[in-house]
Amino acid sequence: MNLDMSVRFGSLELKNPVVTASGTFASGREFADFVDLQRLGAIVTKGVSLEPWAGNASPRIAETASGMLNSIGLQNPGVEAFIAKDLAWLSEHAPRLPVIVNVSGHSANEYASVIERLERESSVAAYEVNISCPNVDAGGMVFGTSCLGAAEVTAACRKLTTRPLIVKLTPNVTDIVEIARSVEAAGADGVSLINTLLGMSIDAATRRPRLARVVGGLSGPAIKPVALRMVWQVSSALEIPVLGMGGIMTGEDAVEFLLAGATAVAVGTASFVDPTATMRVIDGIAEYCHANNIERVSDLSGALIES
Amino acid sequence: MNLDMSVRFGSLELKNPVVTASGTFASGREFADFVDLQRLGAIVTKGVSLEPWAGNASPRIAETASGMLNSIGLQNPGVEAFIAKDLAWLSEHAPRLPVIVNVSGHSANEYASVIERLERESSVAAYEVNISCPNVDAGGMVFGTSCLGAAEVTAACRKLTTRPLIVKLTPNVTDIVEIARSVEAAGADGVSLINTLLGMSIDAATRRPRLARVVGGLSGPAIKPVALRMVWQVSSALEIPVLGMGGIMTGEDAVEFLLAGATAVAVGTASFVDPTATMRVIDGIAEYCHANNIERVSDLSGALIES
Amino acid sequence: MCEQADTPASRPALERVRVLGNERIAPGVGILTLHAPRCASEVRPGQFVHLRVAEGRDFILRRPFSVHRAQDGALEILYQVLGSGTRAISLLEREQVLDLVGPLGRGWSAPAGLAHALIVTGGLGAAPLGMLAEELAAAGVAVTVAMGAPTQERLVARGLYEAVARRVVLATDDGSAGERGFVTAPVQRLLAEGSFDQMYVCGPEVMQRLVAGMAKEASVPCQVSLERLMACGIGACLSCVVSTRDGLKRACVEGPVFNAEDVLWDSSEVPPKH
Amino acid sequence: MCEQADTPASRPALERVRVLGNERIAPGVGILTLHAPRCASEVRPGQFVHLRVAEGRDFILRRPFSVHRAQDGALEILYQVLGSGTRAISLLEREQVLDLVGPLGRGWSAPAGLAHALIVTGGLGAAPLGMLAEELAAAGVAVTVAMGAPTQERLVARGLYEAVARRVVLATDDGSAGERGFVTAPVQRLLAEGSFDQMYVCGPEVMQRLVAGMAKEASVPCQVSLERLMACGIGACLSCVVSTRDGLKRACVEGPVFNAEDVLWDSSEVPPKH
Ligand SMILES: Cc1cc2nc3c(=O)[nH]c(=O)nc-3n(C[C@H](O)[C@H](O)[C@H](O)COP(=O)(O)OP(=O)(O)OC[C@H]3O[C@@H](n4cnc5c(N)ncnc54)[C@H](O)[C@@H]3O)c2cc1C
Ligand SMILES: Cc1cc2nc3c(=O)[nH]c(=O)nc-3n(C[C@H](O)[C@H](O)[C@H](O)COP(=O)(O)OP(=O)(O)OC[C@H]3O[C@@H](n4cnc5c(N)ncnc54)[C@H](O)[C@@H]3O)c2cc1C
Ligand SMILES: Cc1cc2nc3c(=O)[nH]c(=O)nc-3n(C[C@H](O)[C@H](O)[C@H](O)COP(=O)(O)O)c2cc1C
Ligand SMILES: Cc1cc2nc3c(=O)[nH]c(=O)nc-3n(C[C@H](O)[C@H](O)[C@H](O)COP(=O)(O)O)c2cc1C
Ligand code: FES
Ligand code: FES
Repeated sequence: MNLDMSVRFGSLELKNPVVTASGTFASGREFADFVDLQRLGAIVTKGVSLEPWAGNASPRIAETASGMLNSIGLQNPGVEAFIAKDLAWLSEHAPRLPVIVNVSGHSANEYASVIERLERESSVAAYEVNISCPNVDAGGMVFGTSCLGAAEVTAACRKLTTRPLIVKLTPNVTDIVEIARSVEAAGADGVSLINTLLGMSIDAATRRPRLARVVGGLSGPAIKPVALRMVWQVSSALEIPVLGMGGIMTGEDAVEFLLAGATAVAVGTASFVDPTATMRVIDGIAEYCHANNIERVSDLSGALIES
Repeated sequence: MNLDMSVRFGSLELKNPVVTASGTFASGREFADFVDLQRLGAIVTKGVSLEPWAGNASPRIAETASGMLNSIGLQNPGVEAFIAKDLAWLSEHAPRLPVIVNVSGHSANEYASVIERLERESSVAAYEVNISCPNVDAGGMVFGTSCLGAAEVTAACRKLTTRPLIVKLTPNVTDIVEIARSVEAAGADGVSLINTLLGMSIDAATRRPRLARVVGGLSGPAIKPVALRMVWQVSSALEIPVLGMGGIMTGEDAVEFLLAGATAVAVGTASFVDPTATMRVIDGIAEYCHANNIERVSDLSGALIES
Repeated sequence: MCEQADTPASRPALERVRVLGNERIAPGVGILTLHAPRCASEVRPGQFVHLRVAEGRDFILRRPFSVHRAQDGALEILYQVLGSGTRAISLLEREQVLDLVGPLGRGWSAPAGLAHALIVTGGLGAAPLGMLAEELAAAGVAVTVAMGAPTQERLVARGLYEAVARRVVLATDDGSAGERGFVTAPVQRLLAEGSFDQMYVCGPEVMQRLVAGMAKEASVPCQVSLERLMACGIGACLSCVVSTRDGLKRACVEGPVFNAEDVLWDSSEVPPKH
Repeated sequence: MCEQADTPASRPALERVRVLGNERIAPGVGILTLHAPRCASEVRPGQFVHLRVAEGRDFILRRPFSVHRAQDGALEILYQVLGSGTRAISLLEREQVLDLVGPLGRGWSAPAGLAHALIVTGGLGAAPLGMLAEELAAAGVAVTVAMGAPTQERLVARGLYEAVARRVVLATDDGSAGERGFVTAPVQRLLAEGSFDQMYVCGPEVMQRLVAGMAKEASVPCQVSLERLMACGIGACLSCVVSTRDGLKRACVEGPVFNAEDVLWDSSEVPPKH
């Protein structure tokens, strides 16, 4: 049987549905010793802002039950350095790998300015607009928790590009469908679900929070049930495709997200445990398809039997 | 050193801060073979409604990474049967154990009617009003996700009783502090945090949801970071005490909740893994206090060092 | 004899147990033998234990297993590898220590004056009936057994039944032992021929339902043992409910053994298949 | 010699490794020996490995450990039991298989013409300096070592240093070996007496900072090895940053070894204490 792994995420053609989760894969270079980057469906870069951001104080991570907290705070060298170093490196070393740039900002204008600058770069395939980072004070999650804020950022970015615009949503909301609908209405071509859950960890021995910033974002297998639920809710309600993520460690996890309605999936925290995780997930999806006589991976999307 | 384990939860005197999480301990009888019920700070009963509720279809549970989903749906025999069987049994077998009755309803009126009926029973120490169950269609979480709804139920119950009224909140909201403030303003004597996170599990092999009702409530260690964060946020903002819960498996976990600001803690899912979990948690808190020269457990509440 | 099973004399306890042996007896099927003196001395046929497969966080829930046999302080559990928990069980080695809660649930019961019992097993359904067959035979009850399985080698515990039963009838899906097909066909014939006072059935739920239907037609009282997903195993969480004529019953305390005629098969749900 | 450490010739890899030995050498301290042929042949002094302590879900994150020694395909890791991961490591048995990512990071570097090096260790800080001391000595560099620890038995790897160093000076908090007090006192004296071309320091961050200050006063170039919480270990997650004069640097790739004068001690954070 010939297995067709390709998926269409809106107008984006991906050779398989597996991409990297922003912030967990840098811009690929660090993983080049472990994975064949060009086997990825796409790379989603770490968050890029207009100016350099210093991120938060240390400690920035903490381990939790089947998960981890991070409060990196979107440390990044700014869009110019990103283009000069990361984008250039990717163009040279993985020319056939679609690059989805994850975009951060403190205001709708800042998001828009990053995109404006990236529009001049031919090697960008799409944008993922992060309105959901729990680790920065202004911007970040603030936009993602209100329909108005979410729509405002989306619309500002939409004006500037015809490239696929994916908006990354936060799970820390009462009604994820409502937020997703508002970014769809504002012109998004897809949504990414989920960013991290806001959490906290305490060291009883020292009586201190484990993170310098006290709270941080929870990722990993612990959050998979919440992620699957939101992917299912949103993909049932929206027309635009969903990029699903949250705790994907294996091919089977990825299949669950596809069944729930995701068109493609992102692997995040798993790459820390196992730097080859993205490859294992791709292989695992293929194995599942072979074992279950599925000829096109895209047939899995939304194929949950609910009766 | 003499260790004082007692805590005051509002006007409620508890001999120690460890209570059972509603729905995980029935009304105590089932655990009598494993624990000395009277060693508990209090028992929080399973949810009780005015009429009998049948609950949801099976399967009702699924295991997840460091957690579990449930969609029991508040199956219970109604308040009359609860009084005749459970409350009577408790009065006979654990007469010195404070009984906190967890109350459910489809409408503010129904909640109020349950309390009205229970006011005639002298063995009830307090109420925990569950406006946060994700597993019922009307009522339940619907009230807990809006300030108005939450305040409405709280006020309706408040009118009928001078007993301590604890309102149990759902974590599935954008702003937990806002909801907590509204129930405080409506007369609550305390809040319980957190009920389960709304989640979903899929069996890739059968392509079906693992729960008959598709979605259910996530509990266990997986959710501890979210629970700690909410306890910290709410206890920092409110005057009334917080009953903290979510993934407590050990005494150290319990201490973390106290440090975050909880006045007392509830043990839930842990009792399924280990029916003696509540006793282990009590002992573990005492050990922690001895090792750290703490003479009064109540001194731990909110003693997180944040500098 | 096992009348007492009706009202279990023993109370469940949390018991640390040690692995005495773990043998593969068929593809994906093994026998785990545990040193569990308290439980072994208290358990009644048809009761189960709730096993903690491993410490740590890999398994939040225990796994329920019927006791296949119990003697001299040892419990035998017949298990089939289905998912992560049973895979971990298959890797347990001698001397490893784990814990269980048990004995749990309501087991099989024998009516006064029972003379001839028909035991029907399907696949791993042979597990919870082993102790019963031995006890009935020891008490002088005539036991006939009908066993079904996909293949000859999956007719687990066949030796035990052949040792104690007056007659053992076999059926396999592939005809590799006994007649080809489901166990329901020989059961139908046995019911037509014999005169049984009581039937005991365990296996896939659909098989139990069909056999229960035959029992009803033949007016033979019938007990079945139902599997449900279980969190607590002790009656507190309501995850394991079975629909009966008297409303919802908890399989972990009011079951797993039920009188077949009480079960509302239509609305009861099977655990997810693999 | 170890100039190459500056620009590691080797690339990291994911390697399945086997436990060759696991010995307790002091209270709460052990040596884990791993069969890790690839990493052992590539690793340079001061580099580390990122160890997966156990499969399953108990540990989402790997644990970073310096390589203490490497020879004949075997890696030695000197570890102190602090939390759940190191406790699990202390229970590893011969023949168990786990995996690591390594070798990682930038190790110690030796300036051209290095004649006399001063190595300063505090507690487990003795671990990452073992290979260095051996290589320096083998290359004919004179090595002086100042070791500090709470007690005599916590002066781990003392034998190694005594075997290769020209001189070893000891300090313990309780005076059970060498002089009583912190290692900073003998270091101060050594700096006053001797003429060192290079200092290498590892131990608690506060000790490293103090010793780095002394090095600066004495105008001796000084390298330190810093610990940070690490998720990926390969430069991707930015969890391990160190504040330096050139901005934030990742301890896992631009460290763990830094030139002391580049480190902005005031703003760098120590991992949570136990
Ligand atoms: C009263 C009772 C007695 C049983 N006796 C036996 C026996 O003697 N031999 C035997 O091989 N099996 C028996 N089972 C079934 C056994 O419990 C499951 O096969 C086992 O729990 C599967 O665990 P897993 O981790 O391998 O599967 P997974 O699918 O990974 O488990 C996930 C979750 O589903 C539950 N689960 C999955 N399948 C079942 C099932 N069929 N029944 C109940 N829970 C399930 C697990 O306990 C766990 O909570 C019995 C079940 C019950 C309720
Ligand atoms: C580059 C490097 C080299 C190291 N070399 C050694 C060595 O040779 N010998 C040795 O005994 N220890 C060494 N450590 C420290 C070692 O990594 C920690 O002691 C260990 O990770 C603690 O794990 P745990 O699970 O026991 O502690 P827990 O506190 O349960 O761990 C929780 C989390 O915190 C992290 N963590 C806790 N303490 C530290 C720490 N001091 N440094 C980094 N992460 C920490 C863990 O990795 C884990 O992610 C080194 C650390 C680094 C960064
Ligand atoms: C260390 C770390 C850094 C992250 N940085 C970003 C980021 O820069 N932008 C973003 O949109 N999401 C970021 N995320 C969120 C992930 O992309 C992903 O949404 C989340 O971790 C859930 O997936 P996982 O459970 O597979 O990790 C980060 C996550 C982690 C763990
Ligand atoms: C099986 C099950 C049933 C529950 N039933 C109730 C209930 O009836 N009323 C209620 O307020 N909370 C109910 N809960 C929520 C718990 O009381 C608790 O808030 C939650 O499980 C988090 O704590 P834990 O992680 O310690 O289990 C239930 C939880 C579980 C797992
Ligand atoms: S398993 Fe909890 S009630 Fe039966
Ligand atoms: S540990 Fe990830 S960048 Fe250093």
